[in-house]
Amino acid sequence: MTVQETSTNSGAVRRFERAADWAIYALFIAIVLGLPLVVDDVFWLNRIAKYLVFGMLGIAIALSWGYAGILNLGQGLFFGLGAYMTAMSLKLMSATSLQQGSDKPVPDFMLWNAEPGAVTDLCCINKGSFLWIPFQAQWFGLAMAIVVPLIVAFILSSSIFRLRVSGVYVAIITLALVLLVRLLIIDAQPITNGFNGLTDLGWLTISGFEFDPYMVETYYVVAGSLSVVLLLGRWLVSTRAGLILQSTRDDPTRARYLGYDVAAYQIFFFTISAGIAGFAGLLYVVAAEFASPSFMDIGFSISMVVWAAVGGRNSLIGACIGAILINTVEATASETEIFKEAWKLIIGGVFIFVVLYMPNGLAGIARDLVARIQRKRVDEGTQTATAAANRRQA
Amino acid sequence: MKTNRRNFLKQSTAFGAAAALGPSLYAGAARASGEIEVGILFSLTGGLSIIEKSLADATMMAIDEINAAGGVNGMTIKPILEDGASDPKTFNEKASKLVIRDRLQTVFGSYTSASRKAVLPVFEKRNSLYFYPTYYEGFECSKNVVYTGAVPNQQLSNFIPWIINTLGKKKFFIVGSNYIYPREMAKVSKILIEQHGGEWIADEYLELGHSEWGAMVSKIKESGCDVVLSNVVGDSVVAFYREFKNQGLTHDKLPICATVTSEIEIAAMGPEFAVGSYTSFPYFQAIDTDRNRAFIERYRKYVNDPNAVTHHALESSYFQVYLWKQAVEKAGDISADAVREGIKGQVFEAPNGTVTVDPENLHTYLTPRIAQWGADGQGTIIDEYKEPIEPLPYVAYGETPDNLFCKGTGLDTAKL
Amino acid sequence: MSDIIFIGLSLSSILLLVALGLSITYGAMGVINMAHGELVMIGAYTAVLAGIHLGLNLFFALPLAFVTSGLLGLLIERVLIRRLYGRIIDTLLATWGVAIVLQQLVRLEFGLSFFGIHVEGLGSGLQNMAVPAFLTQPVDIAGFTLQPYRSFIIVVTLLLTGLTWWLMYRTPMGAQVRAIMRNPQIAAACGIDVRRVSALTFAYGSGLAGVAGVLLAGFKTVMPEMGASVVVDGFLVVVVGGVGSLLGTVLAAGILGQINGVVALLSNDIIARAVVFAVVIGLILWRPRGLFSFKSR
Amino acid sequence: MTAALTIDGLTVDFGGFKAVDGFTTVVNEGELRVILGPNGAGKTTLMDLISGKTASTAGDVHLFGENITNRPEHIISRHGVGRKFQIPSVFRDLTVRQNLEVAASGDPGVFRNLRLHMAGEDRARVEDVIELTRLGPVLGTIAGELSHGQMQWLELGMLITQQAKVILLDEPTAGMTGAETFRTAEIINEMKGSHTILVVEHDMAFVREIAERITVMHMGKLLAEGPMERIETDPKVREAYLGSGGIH
Repeated sequence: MTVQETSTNSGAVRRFERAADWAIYALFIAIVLGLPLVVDDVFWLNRIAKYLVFGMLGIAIALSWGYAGILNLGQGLFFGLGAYMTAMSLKLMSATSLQQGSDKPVPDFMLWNAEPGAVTDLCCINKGSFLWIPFQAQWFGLAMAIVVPLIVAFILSSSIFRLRVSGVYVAIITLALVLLVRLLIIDAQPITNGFNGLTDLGWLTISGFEFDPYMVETYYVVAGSLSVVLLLGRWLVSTRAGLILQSTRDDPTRARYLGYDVAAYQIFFFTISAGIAGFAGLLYVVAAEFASPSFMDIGFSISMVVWAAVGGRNSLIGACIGAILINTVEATASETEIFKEAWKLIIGGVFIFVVLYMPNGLAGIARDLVARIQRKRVDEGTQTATAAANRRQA
Repeated sequence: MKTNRRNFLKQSTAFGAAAALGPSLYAGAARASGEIEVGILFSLTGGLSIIEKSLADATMMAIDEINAAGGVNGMTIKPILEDGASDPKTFNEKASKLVIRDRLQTVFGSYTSASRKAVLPVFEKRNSLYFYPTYYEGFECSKNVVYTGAVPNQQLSNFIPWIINTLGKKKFFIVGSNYIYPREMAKVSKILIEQHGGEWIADEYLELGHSEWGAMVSKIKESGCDVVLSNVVGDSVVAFYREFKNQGLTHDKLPICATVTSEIEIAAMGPEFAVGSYTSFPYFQAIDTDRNRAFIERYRKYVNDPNAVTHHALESSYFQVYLWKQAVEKAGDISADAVREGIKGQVFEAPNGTVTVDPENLHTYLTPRIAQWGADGQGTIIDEYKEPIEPLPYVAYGETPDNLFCKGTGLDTAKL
Repeated sequence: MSDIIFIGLSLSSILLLVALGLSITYGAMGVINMAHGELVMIGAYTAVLAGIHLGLNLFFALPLAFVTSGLLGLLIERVLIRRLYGRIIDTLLATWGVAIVLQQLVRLEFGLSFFGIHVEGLGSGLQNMAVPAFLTQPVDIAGFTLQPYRSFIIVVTLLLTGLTWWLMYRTPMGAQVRAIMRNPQIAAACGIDVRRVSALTFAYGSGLAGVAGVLLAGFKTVMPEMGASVVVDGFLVVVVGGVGSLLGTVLAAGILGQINGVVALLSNDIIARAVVFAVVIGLILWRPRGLFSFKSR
Repeated sequence: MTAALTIDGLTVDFGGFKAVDGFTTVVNEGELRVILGPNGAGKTTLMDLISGKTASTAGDVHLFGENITNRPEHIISRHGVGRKFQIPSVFRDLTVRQNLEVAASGDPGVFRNLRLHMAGEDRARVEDVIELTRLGPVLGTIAGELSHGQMQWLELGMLITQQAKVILLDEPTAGMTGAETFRTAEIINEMKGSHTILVVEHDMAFVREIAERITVMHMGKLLAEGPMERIETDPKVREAYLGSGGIH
């Protein structure tokens, strides 16, 4: 085979892979958006909406872990921040907060924690309550759900990556940080309602339309958001910046010697990933109607990583599907009578199996499959081409 | 027919196969005639399953007993058990499954306030009833929850005066886990302590689930207090009592008076660490009545463990099913609205004595008791109210029997 | 003053107790064993079961738990870890799965509960281990109250640290382990049976977890989840100390324990925990390779 | 002739041990300079100092008159210094083409790179480099799967794509077969003139193939400098090399 032929073949392989890739994305988005046409059970729509949110977390993990090589064991921090920011706004819209009149909302737990005789107004019912004042505007809470994770992630990642901390050390720092913030949120009970979290929330309201979580419209909000995030993430990793990011993952020193400020790329993508997690937190609160410090449990953050590993850490859509799949399996197993007490064994077993036998997760299997089909096609194609060339020569 | 729970699991394998086929199929199949479906929602896995599993067992036992005795209005109760997995997220999801998909009107469940708060929106916005069996901090007035555990005034209103007057202890060191229940208990305690001429010299908290008590016990030792009021929850309790003894403190000089330490924690720490300390609860395993002894025996047989202990939340999990049954029978309907109306003022002879559901706030009249722990891991009841007392979920804010904040019509916020 | 130091010291010793095993499996072998806490838990249950069914006290439970957790560690290494050397994050994920499975197995009494068999001491309830009475009676020495159980933990921890140091730095086996730490390929080329040595090292680290479990059982509840909370603290200690440095681990445990103790006494336990986390983050940012480290690979 | 690289009194002190000690030299634009020296003479350290991997304790490095002493690596690189390591350093999980695309780093900022395609001139340059390095047949291959020689050529190709003005090559033929070495010399000779090149090398056959001027380092200091024939006869050089077996 001559040089020219191999070169065309590799081009063909890439073209085919790209086509297969886009086909999978299109199919996934079509299924997600089309689901309400098939499923008319509002409970299942709501449940799947929650899992789609977890799918978004999978995307965030794949972006930082798969593409940037940064394992963030504290992704729950950004999810939690997003959730709390959203919940603060929605809390101020709930009936119990508005009982003193619509211009003077105060969360019920603040009344409850208040010192006797305190002014029952957000400004000064307790020391930190003024922080809630801007959250009376719903758009503010929604914006902060993304902005605050972005800012926190930017500050955090700037210090980590400028100091060239890498690998497991990043994982440990993020882990310690999520523990720290969780502790502080539980302790700051007068303004966060502590361990119980923020519950009894109003519904997301956009131009007068209230998004009841058990409504197909709410499902569409989540599914649409996921589709947008997925495509945005796909675009990001396809850009030159995405390619350069992957190069910094492989060999940061080489990337530096090519003139790239490696830390800047790491900070950028780490921050984006945190923003996505924050957005996921926002949507989760819309679908589940509460925010809780348990969002910042270590177990939850590690679970996210496992979802991404099951789906394929190097693939945004793989990690996304992995998250949705694992949660569906968990729910189904735990609701099946014979597995009622044994479902955790199954989940644990799946994790072990995936790490041992599917190091690239579902996406890896899909890729192998596509490659195999492709090789067959190319082989056939080459044969015809060679045959044609032979004929011409003859 | 009397089935124990293990058998129940085996029998339901057949249902399990059907359930695996598809969710909707299962719901349809189970909704056969002559059955009432109710939900049970406790953690069967995760950290809280230690206690919540026993609550699920007690609920199941009551259901089995009722079914064996002919059911409710001739219909069999069919429980649908879900696992909250010790995680508020899962509780929320399972609650919406039970209420929205299975369309259940009644669910028995939750141990922690955090899990109750996470499921509450589902019950309130879909108008179903949640039966909550655990002592809790109060400050809740939901028409969708029936509360059968104690609220602060039912644990403290006899306890604090008794400590000050009978024990003669006046300087309180208040210690608790860092969340709402202990903080609220502390708030009510402080009011009562001051009313009765005592003083509190510290109010300290430790992370929930934390088990390192060295520094705290050392502080207690240095503080000059003469009694410790403990609102510590869960497995931290064990570490606390052990450290207390290891640092040379004894309950005869400096007693721990607890609001949460139950038979479970005592058994877990080893009774020698708690000998001489006190707890206030409406129910103790040691309650010396035939009804309670029979209850304990049935429970032990049911869970196939001759040493199983019973405790307050467990007993409430048990009797609240009966309260529900009576309410259904009275209302003649299983809808949440009918049961809510039916359960108001409902009376039942529970293992701890007579319990009555308050018609206004849907909390339960209970009899406060104080027990001193002995070397056998059982309490000796040394003080008890003559009659059940009225539940006042807003007692910390000045609620009195004559001036209720939470009424059938809802919460009167002007009074807060 | 001596009280404060003693509290710090006992906090440090407990941190070190858990971290010691990790400094072997993580520090020396590059395995993030999330199931380390569950090996601690298994050690604690060994003590509980030995007490109930064999009538053995704490002192006999220590070696028994070492063997039990060690054997379990050996099994985990043979079946799982062996295939994952060099894939550090994968070890974290796979052992996370192991942790979930072990917790649930204990809760389900290793499946026996499905057959209606109840083993006393297992199951989802809270368990406890009896501590011999003379270890719970404090002794007054010149105005200072000595707590025998805490002191006992400190002494055992020191002995185990000493033993580990001796094994690692004074025996041929230890030299082989250190050779593998630095370069497994060259170690293999030098005729070291890398597989065997790795398996034994992992088993030893796991055995230490078992011993830690017995000692922890003396003052906290024994339950299926008890390990989950200790393992994170253990990792923080090992990382702050410097991966692969026994001295660093000891020092980090000492520093973090004392900080925790002092802050807890001066303000409260919650602030103390927060400060410890903040210090950990600061230390890693300041010295990303840990307080003590050598360059490897 | 303009001076491309001016090194003036460059020193690094590792806690008392001076790996490079007052080293001074000037490399002109378009020159190919070979640095020789026995093991431990400080050659690789010198490259680390120039490229910013190690911070110097005294002295200056100027690149086309601009002071680049102790700047961060990526800044020095943006000024036009390219470096090839002894152990080939390419992005092992990316394909050969992707490696070259990443190397086209004229516009290194994050936000400027949030686009799907490279600039046309960059694309043209990548094609030129593919031609030069003869990597065409393996463009779609993952770099980690290349042969040792191909990997070295890819790294060289990346330096050309990068448009480095001054290229530091650390033993470019280490571990290569004879044929591969020959091909490498060809590539380097083609780069000559358009690039300023600094080579550390042991293989004397290879040095003869490419060298114009030679600088000899010994114990961190400059020992001798000049064309090949003069260096080979320099008594100081012979003496320094006696300890390590002479030039071979």
